[in-house]
Amino acid sequence: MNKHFLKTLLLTATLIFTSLGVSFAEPKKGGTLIAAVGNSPRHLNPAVQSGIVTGFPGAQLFATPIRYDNNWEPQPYLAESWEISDGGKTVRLNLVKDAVFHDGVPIKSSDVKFSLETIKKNHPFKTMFAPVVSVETPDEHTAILKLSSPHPALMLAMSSQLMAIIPEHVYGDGQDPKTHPQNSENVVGSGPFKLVEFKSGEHIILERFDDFFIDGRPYLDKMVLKIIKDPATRTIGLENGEIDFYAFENVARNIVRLKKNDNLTVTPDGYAAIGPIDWLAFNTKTGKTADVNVRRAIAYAIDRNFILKAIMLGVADEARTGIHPGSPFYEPNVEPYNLDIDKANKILDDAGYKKGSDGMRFGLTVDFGWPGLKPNAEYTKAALKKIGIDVTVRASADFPTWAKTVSNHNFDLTWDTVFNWGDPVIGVHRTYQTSNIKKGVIWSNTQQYSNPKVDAIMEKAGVENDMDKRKALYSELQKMLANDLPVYWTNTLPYHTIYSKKVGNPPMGIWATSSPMDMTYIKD
Amino acid sequence: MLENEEIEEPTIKPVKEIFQTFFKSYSAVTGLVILIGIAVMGFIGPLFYPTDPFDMVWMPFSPPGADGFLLGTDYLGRDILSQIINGARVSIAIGFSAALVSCFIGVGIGSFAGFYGGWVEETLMRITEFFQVLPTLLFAMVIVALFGSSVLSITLAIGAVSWASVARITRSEFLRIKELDFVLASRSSGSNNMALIFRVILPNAAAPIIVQSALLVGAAITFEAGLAFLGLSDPNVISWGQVIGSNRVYILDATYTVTFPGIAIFITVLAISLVGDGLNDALNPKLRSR
Amino acid sequence: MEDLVSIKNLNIEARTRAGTLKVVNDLSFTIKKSETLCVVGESGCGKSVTALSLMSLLPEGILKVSSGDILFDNINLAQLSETELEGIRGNEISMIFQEPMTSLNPLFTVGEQVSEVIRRHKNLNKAKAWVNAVELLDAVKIPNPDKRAFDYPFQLSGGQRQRVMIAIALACQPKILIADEPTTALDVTIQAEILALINMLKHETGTAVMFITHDMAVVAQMADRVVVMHPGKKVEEGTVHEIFNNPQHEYTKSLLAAVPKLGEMASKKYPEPMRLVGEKKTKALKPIVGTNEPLLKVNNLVTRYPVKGGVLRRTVARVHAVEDVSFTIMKGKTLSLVGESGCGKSTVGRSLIRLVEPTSGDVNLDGQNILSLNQKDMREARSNIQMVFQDPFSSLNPQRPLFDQVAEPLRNYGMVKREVLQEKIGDLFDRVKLPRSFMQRYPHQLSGGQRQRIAIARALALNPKLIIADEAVSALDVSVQAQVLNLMMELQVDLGLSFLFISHDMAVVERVSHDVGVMYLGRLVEIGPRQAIFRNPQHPYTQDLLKAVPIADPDKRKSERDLNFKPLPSPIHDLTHDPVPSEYKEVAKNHYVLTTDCGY
Amino acid sequence: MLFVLLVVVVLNFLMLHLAPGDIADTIAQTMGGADEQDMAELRQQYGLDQPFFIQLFNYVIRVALLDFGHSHFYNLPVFDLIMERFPATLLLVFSAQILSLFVGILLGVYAAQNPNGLSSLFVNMFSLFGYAAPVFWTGILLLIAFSLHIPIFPVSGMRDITIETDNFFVHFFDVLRHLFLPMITLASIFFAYYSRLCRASMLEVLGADFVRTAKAKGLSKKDVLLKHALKNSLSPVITFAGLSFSAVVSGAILVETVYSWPGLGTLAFNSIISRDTPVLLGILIFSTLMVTVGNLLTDLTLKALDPRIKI
Repeated sequence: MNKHFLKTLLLTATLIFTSLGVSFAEPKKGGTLIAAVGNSPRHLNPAVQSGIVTGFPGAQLFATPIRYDNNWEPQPYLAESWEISDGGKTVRLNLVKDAVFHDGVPIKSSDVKFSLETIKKNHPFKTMFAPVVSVETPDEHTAILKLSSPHPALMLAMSSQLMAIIPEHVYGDGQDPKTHPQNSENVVGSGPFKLVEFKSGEHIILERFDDFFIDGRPYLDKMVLKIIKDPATRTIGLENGEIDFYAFENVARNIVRLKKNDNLTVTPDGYAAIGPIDWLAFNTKTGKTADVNVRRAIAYAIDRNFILKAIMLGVADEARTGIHPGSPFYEPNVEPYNLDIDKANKILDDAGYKKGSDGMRFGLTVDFGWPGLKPNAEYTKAALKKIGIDVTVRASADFPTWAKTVSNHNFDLTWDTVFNWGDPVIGVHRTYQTSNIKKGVIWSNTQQYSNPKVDAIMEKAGVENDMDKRKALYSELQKMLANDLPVYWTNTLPYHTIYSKKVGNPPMGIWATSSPMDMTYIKD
Repeated sequence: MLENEEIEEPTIKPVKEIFQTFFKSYSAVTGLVILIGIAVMGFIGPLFYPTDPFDMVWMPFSPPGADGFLLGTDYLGRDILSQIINGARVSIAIGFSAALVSCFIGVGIGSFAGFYGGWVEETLMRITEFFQVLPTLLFAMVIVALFGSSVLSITLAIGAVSWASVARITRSEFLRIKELDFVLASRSSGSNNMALIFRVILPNAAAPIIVQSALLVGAAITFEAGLAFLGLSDPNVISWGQVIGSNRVYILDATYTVTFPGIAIFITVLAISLVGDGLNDALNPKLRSR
Repeated sequence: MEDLVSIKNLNIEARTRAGTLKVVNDLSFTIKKSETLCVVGESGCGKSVTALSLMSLLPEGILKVSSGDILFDNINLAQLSETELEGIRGNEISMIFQEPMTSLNPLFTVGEQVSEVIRRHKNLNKAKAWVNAVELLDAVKIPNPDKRAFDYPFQLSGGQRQRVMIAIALACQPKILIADEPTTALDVTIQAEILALINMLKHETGTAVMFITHDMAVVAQMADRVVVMHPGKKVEEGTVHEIFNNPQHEYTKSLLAAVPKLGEMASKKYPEPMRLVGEKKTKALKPIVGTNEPLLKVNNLVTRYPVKGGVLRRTVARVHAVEDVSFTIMKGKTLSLVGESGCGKSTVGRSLIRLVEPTSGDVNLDGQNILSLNQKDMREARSNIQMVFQDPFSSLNPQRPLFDQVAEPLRNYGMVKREVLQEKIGDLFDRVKLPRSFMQRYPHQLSGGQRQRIAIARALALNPKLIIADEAVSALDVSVQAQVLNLMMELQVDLGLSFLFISHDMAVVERVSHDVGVMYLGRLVEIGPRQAIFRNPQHPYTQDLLKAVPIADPDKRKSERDLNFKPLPSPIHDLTHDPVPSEYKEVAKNHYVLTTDCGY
Repeated sequence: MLFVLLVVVVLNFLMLHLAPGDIADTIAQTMGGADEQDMAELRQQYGLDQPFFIQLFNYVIRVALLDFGHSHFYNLPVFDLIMERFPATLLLVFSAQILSLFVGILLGVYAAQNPNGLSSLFVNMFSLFGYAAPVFWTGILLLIAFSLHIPIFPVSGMRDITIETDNFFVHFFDVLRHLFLPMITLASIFFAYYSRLCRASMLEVLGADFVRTAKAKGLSKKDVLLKHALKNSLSPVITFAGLSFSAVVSGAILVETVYSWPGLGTLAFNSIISRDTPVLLGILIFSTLMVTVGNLLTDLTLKALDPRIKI
């Protein structure tokens, strides 16, 4: 028997012993987390790229001024404290003193100013920092944001993923930050992990940044993000232990299946700020759907319950309005448009849309924004047949084609999933404001819905700092929208996080994996 | 003294004998029966099994056999049996028309290249060569992705990328046959080029072209399924590939939703290739003794 | 002498779709040590099958010895195991085949293929076997054998390949060599060499030879004894002189009557049909006189093919297929072009009706210059010249009934109204002596001779003035060949036709021609009246060619020392090659001999 | 070869031009939209305001300089992106091709020995299965069988990136383990073609004169079959293998998608979803190049096999 074999034997024994033992309650340093990602990110710089795919690695690579806990409470992160004054028009951030970028250069307030300006200029969410007029940097560790008006969404906008602090000495070199080479390689970040390797479509490897500004963190030595597009492959991987962690699972069937697995935890927690809602949007300007009666009839003909129970298998929540049910502003007491075929038929008859000899009244098209909504589109075809509307499903092979069609208003109906992004100002207003009817821009008010009263309420709610008053305004907004029905909201997208029992402290804030995983650890 | 030579094996046999040879082969007849069965199922089946493949008729994911649904239901509670019955029509129609398109292009290009030779052949065969090295699925993907996924565009895309083999075979047959004496005889007895191409040479080159085209039908069906699997299918018609493609995410629990249409494709392509083999044996006298 | 091989009551059956068929029926004969036995018969008579059965190499599942014994050296071959048979094959019994082009494995060097059999049976190591192989190649007179041993078969000529086959066959000093039509696919000069080689090696080694052939002339050259077969049966057996001088069986007699013998026309000025056994003696065999009025004048005909090469597919060289050829064909007469394969004789025929486009020259048919015609006029002119091709199996369209095929030219030229078409075709069938009931048949229902008759009928349909017969009888068995030749001559008299008769067979040419032109490497080396050419050949090539032709008479055997042929040079030349014009000397009236260089 | 590439490049450009919507549209939509002025700027930036032939000329020149454009989705030069994925596809395609050739020839020779027997029937049925089953379906079934129910093979990818060793063999066997299922799946389509072709070709060669010569020499059955017959019957099989390279690449796209094999196939699939046309067209050019090289290799193999062939 040689030495090597003995060593291996010993090691194995230790492993078995420890794995049988009680897991430590205290987070433990070391270990590698194997996570799956459903799609390949375009690049890793969340300052100029929205979306959860960039968000996951982005939040590990880049720190943000603040972070949120799971009770919607802002917590210090890169800013150890902050003060809001001047009726919400001045926000002062006090930065952590010894923070450094991954290349060792200290993080200064000028980097915060640079980051905010870059985001304001390049990030697609224009409303996030729209009221920020200027950033003052009285010293290296203080940044003062000056606003033109109070902006209740600002705190959220400064948290995970939305306001990555990027180094001015790297991205300020004059190149377009959207196509900067260091968005994908040699990323110089400010977060708990640094980039080892990014192979698009294959994997992202991150490792602990030893000089991270929070002592003792992160716990993990390494994170491996495997890019696996096929849901079935991902599921098999989770089941046979090849993958420890996967977030943003939205295939209901997989969620139900994985819930039965004793080695895995499946939870819908942690997505409060993402706020994804599935809806059927109408073209309110042209075609038959310009008539509110048609929209209402369609809403009555579509069975939200069927979508929840049959398509979503009970893992999604009902969403009656454009504000996510997990949001404090959600107003459930609106007309729900529960299934009522007779009523739908009557509305159409009354509105003068007579059935033809073949039992059909007229034809409409339905698009869908991403493949996961194909069942909804197919369901719409079947459901609307019952009230005499002949629906053609239009399949766009790709997102840009769909986006082009919808953003140029060349559609009747379209299924889509739209995110609230925490505060209604960021994610909700944009789809109903008259001022945001922007041809060519997706997730603007592509319904071309225009109601001056609605515009007025939103304007007020956007600057209202009193929580109760704000809630009342949003309640009224939701009722008015339900009446005009530019969109028929059906359900939340059932984002779930699935992780192995050996993962401790998975990210359970409001941003899911778009938040730093410096506290996550691997149990023995 | 009368001539007493033995009559040798015919090189091309008349129709009657072709049928005889074909129907003597069990596998070919089995293939043909299956194929006719599938076609009948696709075109007449809906009369006897009128469930609309797009209608949600029951609980989603009812397993096969449960609640009277022989093959179960899919993710929207649509009847998979009905989808397979109706999908047969589309799959077979796409298969046949795509094969027809490739046959048309292939025979046209191959016969002119083989007959005229010289720069005509040079040019046409370069084009053929090009389509031979072009990864067909990728090219069809690009066409469908850029121009949209309708039945027409899919059929044309498949047809447009798979004709190279027909062209090659047609050309080589033409090259072989045009050297035969009866072609020279026909030419010296005054036949013009078009008559030579279409009335003299083409009928004699038909056998391998027919066999190849038959196989193309099977290839086109799998091709369509492959495109549908990648999400490039027309959602307003039901084809087998589309059923597989849209149920793909559910394979772990509802494997049957993918298994059944897969089996349908498998059986059809198998039947076509059996028929193709039978045709090959019947039409090609060289292989007969084997 | 002792019997080496003894075949007793051999029956061989073939399994076909129609059932079992007797291919060889109760056959018995013996082969003695060191003798040459020729087995002669027409295609399908079972002679090759018998040879294969002697090797125990009948194709499995298709042919089977159903009864009878084959004794070799007093061993019954049927009782040996496959391994024992493998020890005999190539060692004690060896065989050479008809097609030297395909009988060698194209992917191994000839040295490997020769040394393989030595190693197999003689247990020599690789190097020794190779040395032995090179010696064998030398013995079969392959030049530079040590170098050629590294060549692949495709780098050798047909004759050389057959020599390699002989080297393989004789490598282990077999007791018997079976030669199955070993020279049928070869040119006559090469045939002469191979026959001489087999004879020489036979005398040196004392091996017995079983020689299978359809060619009575070759039999006369080779055989000690002869077995004549006719569908599956032996009809006659005897020494070579018995068979030729005193045939007993009707079939043997008819076969000998049908074979044109070189020299038998020497005394006749005009060609005349053959007298065939079974035909009425009363039938007059009139000589065919013809006229002296020119029908076709060909002057300085040149045909070259481009050879393309390189990346851009440019013409890099030319095949000089026909080089400065001139001749005249008289009305009602036959001009024959003879020469070996690749000499350009077929290209001349095809150039005349522009199936291949000549490079330059004049072709004048009855006052009309054919080469200057446009496509439409050419189509009209073609109706005056028709062709009959060599291969009866490919000269008819397999997919159309015979009626349509004969009617095709008439329809193409719209010459005959539909109502009378039926009658006209019927007449043509009568002319070529085929029953009218054949009109709706397909080609595969016909024998080779019948097909050639159809091809002739089709050629006649347009009432042409000239028929180009391109090896029109070469693929036919002798008895059928004789009938078709007679038919052609009959038609010539009846219709006043002229023929351009293209053939490699000197004996046939002697029988049918008024005039003869000899071609070599694209040039006409000698042309003149038939009698002059055969009796008094002037050009060295014509002389050598005539020497090589075997004569179907065992008393006129050729001796080996007469033979000295040069290999045929390549007709491919680069673009700058400018051949000298052909110049001729008139040695006698209308008898011209090439004086300039032709490469021979 | 140059000609083929030039044609594919021009064809690419034509398709780009004929298709509804241009790159500027796509970029704008991917980034979340742009107004008229931004669009004009984008078009100018990408040279889309130039006349047709100048655009074509520029495109050809750029491709010739190995500049396939920029992926707006991955934000990387297309060339880099493709080079990153290329080896994986190359590995899959060539290993599957070699495997299917090997197995196909083996089966074909086996079947040819007894063309009407049971073994021949078995080979025929076995290969027909591979031919008739859609490759992605086979893939899914194998995946379910051997990664889920009997988990002996990994689910996805090409490497286990958690292996921390520099030992070459560990990595080699790791890749081999990942490669196994995709390779088998892809090769399964071609078992059919190759074995049938090899069987037919063997039967034809076994009837050839030179095989009769070999038998007449007294060679053993084995020598006749494996030395004389096999070598001659390989040509049509290898020729066909060359012709089917493009089909192998097509199959690889599907197989890669099923097994998340990090090659050009998954990249192509993703590019379709994100309408990353430059990448898609780049892949088209590259895979055409790969097939062309495959054909060239086939020609060289044929030449090595057969002294009569000249290139």
